[in-house]
Amino acid sequence: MKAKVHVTLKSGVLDPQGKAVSHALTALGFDGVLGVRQGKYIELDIAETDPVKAKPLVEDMCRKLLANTVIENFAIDLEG
Amino acid sequence: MKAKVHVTLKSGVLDPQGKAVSHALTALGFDGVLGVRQGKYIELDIAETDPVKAKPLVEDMCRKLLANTVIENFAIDLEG
Amino acid sequence: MKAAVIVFPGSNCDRDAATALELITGRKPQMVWHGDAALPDVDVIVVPGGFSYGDYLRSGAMAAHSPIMASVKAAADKGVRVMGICNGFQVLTEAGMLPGVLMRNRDLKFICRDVLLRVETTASEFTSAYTKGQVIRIPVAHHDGNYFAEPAVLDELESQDRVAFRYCDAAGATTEAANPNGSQRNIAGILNARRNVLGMMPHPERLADPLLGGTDGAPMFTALLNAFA
Amino acid sequence: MNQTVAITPQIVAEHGLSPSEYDRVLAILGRVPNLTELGIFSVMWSEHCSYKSSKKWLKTLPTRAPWVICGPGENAGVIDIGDGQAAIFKMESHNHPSFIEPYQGAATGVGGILRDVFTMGARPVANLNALRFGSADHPKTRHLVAGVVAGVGGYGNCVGVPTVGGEVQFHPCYNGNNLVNAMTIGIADTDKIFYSKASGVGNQVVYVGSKTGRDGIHGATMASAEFSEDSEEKRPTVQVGDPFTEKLLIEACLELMATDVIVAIQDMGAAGLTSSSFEMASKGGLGVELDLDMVPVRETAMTAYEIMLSESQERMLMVIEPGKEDIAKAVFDKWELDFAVIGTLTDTGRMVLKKDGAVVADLPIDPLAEAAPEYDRPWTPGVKHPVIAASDVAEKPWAEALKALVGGPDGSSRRWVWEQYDHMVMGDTVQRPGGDAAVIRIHGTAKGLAATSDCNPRYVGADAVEGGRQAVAEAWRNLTAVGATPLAITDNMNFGNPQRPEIMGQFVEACQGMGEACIALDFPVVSGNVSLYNETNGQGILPTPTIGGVGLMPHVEASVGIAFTGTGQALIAIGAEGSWLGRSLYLDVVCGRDEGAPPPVDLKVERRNGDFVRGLIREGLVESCHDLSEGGLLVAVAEMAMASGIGANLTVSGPDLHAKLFGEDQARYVLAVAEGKAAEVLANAEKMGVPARRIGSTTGSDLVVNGEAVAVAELKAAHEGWFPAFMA
Ligand SMILES: Nc1ncnc2c1ncn2[C@@H]1O[C@H](COP(=O)(O)OP(=O)(O)O)[C@@H](O)[C@H]1O
Ligand SMILES: [Mg+2]
Repeated sequence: MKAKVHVTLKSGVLDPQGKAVSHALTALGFDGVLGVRQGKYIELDIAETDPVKAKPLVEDMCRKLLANTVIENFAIDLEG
Repeated sequence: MKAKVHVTLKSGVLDPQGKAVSHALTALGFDGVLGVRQGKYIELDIAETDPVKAKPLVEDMCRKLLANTVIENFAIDLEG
Repeated sequence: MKAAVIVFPGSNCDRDAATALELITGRKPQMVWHGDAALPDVDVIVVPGGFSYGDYLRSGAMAAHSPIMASVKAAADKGVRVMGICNGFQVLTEAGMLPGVLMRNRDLKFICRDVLLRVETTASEFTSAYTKGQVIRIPVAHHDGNYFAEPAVLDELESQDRVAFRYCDAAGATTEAANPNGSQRNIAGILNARRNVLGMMPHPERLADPLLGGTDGAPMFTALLNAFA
Repeated sequence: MNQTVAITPQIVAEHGLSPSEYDRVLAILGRVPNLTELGIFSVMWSEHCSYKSSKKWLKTLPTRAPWVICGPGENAGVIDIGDGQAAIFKMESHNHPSFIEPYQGAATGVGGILRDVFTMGARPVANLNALRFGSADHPKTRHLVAGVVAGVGGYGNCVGVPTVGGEVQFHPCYNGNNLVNAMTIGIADTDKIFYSKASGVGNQVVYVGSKTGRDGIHGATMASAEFSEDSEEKRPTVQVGDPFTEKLLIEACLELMATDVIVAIQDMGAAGLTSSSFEMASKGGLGVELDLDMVPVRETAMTAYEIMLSESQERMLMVIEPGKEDIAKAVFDKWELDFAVIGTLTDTGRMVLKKDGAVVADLPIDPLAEAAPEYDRPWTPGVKHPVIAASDVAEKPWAEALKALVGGPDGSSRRWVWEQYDHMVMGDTVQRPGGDAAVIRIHGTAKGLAATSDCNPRYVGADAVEGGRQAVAEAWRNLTAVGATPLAITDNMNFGNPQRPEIMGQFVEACQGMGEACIALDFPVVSGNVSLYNETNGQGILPTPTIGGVGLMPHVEASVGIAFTGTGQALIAIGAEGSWLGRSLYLDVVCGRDEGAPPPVDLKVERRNGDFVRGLIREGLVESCHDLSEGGLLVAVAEMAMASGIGANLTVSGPDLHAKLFGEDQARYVLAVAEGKAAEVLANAEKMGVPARRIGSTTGSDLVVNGEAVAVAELKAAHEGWFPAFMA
């Protein structure tokens, strides 16, 4: 099945990439950009087909590797 | 309003990051990782409140800055 | 002094570290491939700079979870000195051996240039050959050197005298302009609580040979050597 | 199945083959090709792979010297640097891909040139990059600069090869066609150099590296086709680089090369598996049979056509003896890279490709290579421009002019660029970027290599013969200025559409000028690359033959930089007094006139003056040295001052002070020497018949000319400020 993982910076952690994007958008003439946060989007294809088992498995992947929980949160969506 | 943008590599385009993550997960003992693709997730806070106007605006941002449409696709979700 | 340099796939300052170690200590370090099961019995372990696993996902993240790092951690717990330079610092934070993380540089660009550092503490076997407050010139070469930790962690580092180096100007002032990457409180290098693990973004091994334009990095290795004299 | 696709004239045209070329295909095969075969012809006969427009003229370039081990024709050139070691180097363009996708285009350009060098057994030790962008005020330029520089750095930094030098220029002629020329230098033992010539019928053909995907299919033909407005819209596939895999590939190849397993090896560059297998077999006079089902692929249902034309990066093809696969495989397993035996060498002289048990292509190798088109395209000589007398050029106050020159797009510091490149990794960088040539220590020895890249396209555009001479001479001079003995060059010929006689004329004349300079300076061409059709909507670029020069230092610690090393030193100018303002930066930037004939290059004088300067440096008589190029004497002195923060006091007497200060006459240098040595240096010069004169001293923190002062700090602010402000 597919697992879609969003890794985002915790609020309060400065996001230089988001800031730069916001800056660049304004420089390009896009007014009204109030804020930008940039994160990662990871799509996993896993052999596990049971969502009940897949959830903790992917959580474990996130904690061990995909996210650095000092600064990042993660969210998982499972699909078919 | 909020715009959530997913920028992903077009299918067929090499994804070195995804490849390496997949490798690393397997090395960590996670069996059954069949594939990994890594993309970007960007949250924009924009002043525009009308979704009908916001959509083309964010599309324009994607084309001009957030994605390189030679190798990347983008998808936009608007919220509240 | 017996030293080892860990080599991950994608490490690329491993040879530089070995060259500097040999130049100053007179002894070739052992190069340890990440896949090797056992760590040799050494006094100092260097986790070198470079792009382990391409720095994909997050710098140092994948290397931090490689089996050899468990041995490095165990060795550090027994008191072996561990020095993480640049990517090595990133690996040590990702492995939880040092607090905080190294985020993308403030200006988002890779930076390679000499910077000035103020030696914040000489109470470690890495920094004892400098004087406190001394301003030294060492190169940085990184994309992700922006040190971040929660304020409480930073306060603790400071109260325990665990900040090893800060970015500063020629007068030793830790100004914003002297901070190349946006690091919190201008931090360039830190120690663990036991003071036997050091992580730093600048590359002391790159200025240890006068031919390369300076020797301000050499005292780091001399200090280690002296610790085992 | 593609075997059944009908080959229509339209399909032939889409493959970039002219009707007469297609007739040749039919004659060779005696039948209609299938799609896979047509694709193979198309890439093998593309400009990029066959050099069909340029070959005739490239052959005229001098390629020999006693120290040349291998000249053009292999993956890279090889020169002897003594003590059983060789320097292996080449420059290559990635212009079109970098315009479409600046980051990945530039990154894969670096990856490709690295492979050309390590495929020959060399450890890459230095990268250079010559970049040319449209005018600074063109709306696309900043975006291209940002992406290209990040891409060059992203790849080189990750593989851990220092990027030590290069050039950056801006000119409106590159608005629609930027140039990205990447150069790599490697070092190998002379008895461990690997070539691409296959040998040994029955030997195994082995594929290593990354898997094959559908990327960059038709990349080679794209690189040879003129751009039109809508190619930006069409956005053809470009490849994505994986520098991490490249780093593993370098280590794995070098590890295997230390054994005796490899018979021949060739990287898969443009036209991927097709050109690599074809060239290896063709050089060895053999045939090759490949089983495409064995090729590691990363996508499903790839056709033979796609597998053969894919330009996926980080792949190599090797020939090894049967029975030695296990040794090779163990190395690639350790580095976690793909490894597959995909075929064998045969004595049939044919390339036979099989897929799903059936033959999907069967082509004769020699006829295809020999019948490759070679054109003697019509050309017209360039129009000569009048010589502009100094007295016809407005004289502006020198300080104002100097600030405009060192603080503008052309003359400003490139620090913003090279600080994004790791120029110190490998721990051997002795002269960092910012000087005339980079110098790296040859690891573990006292010797050094110097490297530079140079071309002044405005000179070449005005007079391609003179400009070709000048580009080679300037590279030679930059190597000399650090104290190195120039040994050989690689060239990257970037031109417009060769089917236009005036463009072809530029090519022919540039080759002539370059060749003359190579001979006079003992500075042969050992490798190179041609990039044609750099045109958009009929607007061609200025002719740009980028020269990458390599030199040797017996004692690397004797090298000198441009920065003043102290006050109270004598400043000595070597060479004629400045007089030539035609095509100078002064005329262009200060007077707004890009006009006239460029400065002539007297190659005898060039050599005499350079040999003299090098001798002084080697004797330890020189504290710092800078050659004079764009901006002439005063810009050179200002650069020496800005690099150090130390000022200088100069006395230069008029008339035509502007020509004396800013003239771009060739074969000139400025030296800073200890006061006590000045007399000796001047006496030596007189003995050797080299014009030399004392022009002043290093002193204080101002640049003073005939009593009028400008603070070096003020110049430096302008010089260092332009690029960051432009990119902010
Ligand atoms: N793209 C680049 N990458 C690395 N170094 C560069 C680049 N562009 C310029 N430089 C460096 O900046 C210095 C000045 O370049 P340039 O003005 O072209 O030198 P010169 O006039 O002596 O040929 C040189 O040391 C050169 O190597
Ligand atoms: Mg020069």
